[in-house]
Amino acid sequence: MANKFDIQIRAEKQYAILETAGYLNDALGERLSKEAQELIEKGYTQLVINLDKTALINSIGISILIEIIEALEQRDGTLNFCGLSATQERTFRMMAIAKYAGIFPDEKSAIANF
Amino acid sequence: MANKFDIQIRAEKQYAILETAGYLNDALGERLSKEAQELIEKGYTQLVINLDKTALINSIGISILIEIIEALEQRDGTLNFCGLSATQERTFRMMAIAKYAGIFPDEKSAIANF
Amino acid sequence: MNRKKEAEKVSNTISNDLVLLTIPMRRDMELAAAQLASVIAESMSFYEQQVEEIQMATIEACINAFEHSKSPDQQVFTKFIMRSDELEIKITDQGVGFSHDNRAQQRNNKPDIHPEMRKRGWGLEIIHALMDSVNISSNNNGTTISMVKCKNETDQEDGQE
Amino acid sequence: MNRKKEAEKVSNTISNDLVLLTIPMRRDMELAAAQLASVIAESMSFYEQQVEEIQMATIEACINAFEHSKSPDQQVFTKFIMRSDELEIKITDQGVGFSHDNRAQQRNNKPDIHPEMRKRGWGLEIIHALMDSVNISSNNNGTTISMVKCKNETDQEDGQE
Ligand SMILES: Nc1ncnc2c1ncn2[C@@H]1O[C@H](COP(=O)(O)OP(=O)(O)O)[C@@H](O)[C@H]1O
Ligand SMILES: Nc1ncnc2c1ncn2[C@@H]1O[C@H](COP(=O)(O)OP(=O)(O)O)[C@@H](O)[C@H]1O
Repeated sequence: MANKFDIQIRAEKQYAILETAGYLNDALGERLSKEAQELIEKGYTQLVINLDKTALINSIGISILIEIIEALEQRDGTLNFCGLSATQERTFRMMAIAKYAGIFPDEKSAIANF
Repeated sequence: MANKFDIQIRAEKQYAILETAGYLNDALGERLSKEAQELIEKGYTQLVINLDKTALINSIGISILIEIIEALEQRDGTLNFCGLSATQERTFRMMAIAKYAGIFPDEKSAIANF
Repeated sequence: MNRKKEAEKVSNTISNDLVLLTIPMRRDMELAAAQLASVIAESMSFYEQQVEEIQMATIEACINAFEHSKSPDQQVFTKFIMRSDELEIKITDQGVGFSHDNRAQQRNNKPDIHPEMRKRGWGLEIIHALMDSVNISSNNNGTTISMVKCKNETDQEDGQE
Repeated sequence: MNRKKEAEKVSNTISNDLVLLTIPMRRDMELAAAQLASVIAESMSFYEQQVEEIQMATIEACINAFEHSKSPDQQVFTKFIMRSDELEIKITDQGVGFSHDNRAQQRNNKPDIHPEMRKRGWGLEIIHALMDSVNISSNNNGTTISMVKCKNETDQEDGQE
């Protein structure tokens, strides 16, 4: 359902995966940002955001993703996205996000390419 | 997506499974009925209709399911449903469909209970 | 401040709690109403099963208008009224209307083998079963079915997932 | 035949090709417009990717109205016009309007580290990128953004799945 949302976190030794579900708007974006910030403070510098279960996203949600990219950059970290729909990927490329973050088809390739 | 629809058929030796996807209205109902009729003419008397990928259904679609139940009865056959949502099951029970057809949680139990 | 524009649109007595939808009587348009109902019900935090019940009732009310109303303008007007504890959905057509007595006979359907498992004539019963309160007002200017779903309907609680 | 009722509702000049939606400027209501757009586009047999593009453009147009219009009635009016080869979506608010010159400055966002990856000010660009033609008419009575998606847009064909 489009407006039920959720975040799953899987923290491994070297990296952590944040998997969203539902509409990525300001509310889900802020929650995601808080989780990412906590992981960064714990020392994680390699994060994956998996948007596979997020069918819809708005530009306010994306602006918060950019904040996460910027926060990681300050620690010389990297953010890799995976599970984007064709339209999401197109939008991310238009917004130059593809220059400062990785875009991969699935978690496996996102993890392999830090 | 709610109004993309489809029917998958898996015919085994003793029984056949018809799996719908999408909104079960008159149009998908008629297609399903035609497929069921062809299987019955080939001699199948044990059919499973799996509605797992059908989130929405209307009463005209259900009326066509009843026609399939009646057609099978004339050959001493049986129709078992599976993959119903709670609301679909409640509606089927209200309409006395549960008296003349089986209702099971999944394909495995639907097949085991002919 | 902008009277001309307002006249072209819906009057501005509409509140923060109201969603209005007008659909043509056209294939699949009942899904438009049902999906809209679903988003609204989810935004009100109804349970998943309640959302499905609301969707199914909405579909039945719309296809009744499509099938039976003979409305000259071929449109269905839906009003969603969001209250703190309930959602009211009013579905209106400007068709011929009906009363308990002049309901249509079964049309040319195949005869029912088991009378208790009749094929048609379930729509209104389904709506009554799935919604908490249902009110139909119908005359020869058309039909409005008003259906209310409560958030804390007690006999539903054990059925939730 | 039933003038009083008609006056209360939308005028009956509406055709078989039109869906009208009125939503309040309230959390998640842009999803109502987007999901409705999705059902309509699917019923017109748009490709899955086109449906997603239409949904995203609809969301951006709605949240612009929510965020920027300062509309006193706090409502967004959407008209979906179904044509054989295209879908037009007109999204209207009765707010303050804007022109290229008086667009709002970035609000109190964190500063952009990479100017090309700015955080805000993308909504209209996204809409232009995802739809085939976009027309904005805005004055101090409000804003209407009209967006058209064609079914056979040629530069899309290789992108289809
Ligand atoms: N909107 C409507 N306009 C006119 N008649 C209606 C309307 N809704 C229901 N009816 C009448 O009530 C009858 C019962 O409707 P329903 O219970 O939904 O079953 P069905 O649609 O299968 O006949 C219809 O056959 C019709 O005569
Ligand atoms: N419906 C509207 N009413 C008033 N102003 C608008 C409207 N839509 C857009 N604008 C103006 O255009 C600007 C650019 O919008 P947009 O490209 O969507 O980016 P953003 O919403 O991030 O600012 C807004 O900041 C606002 O000043």
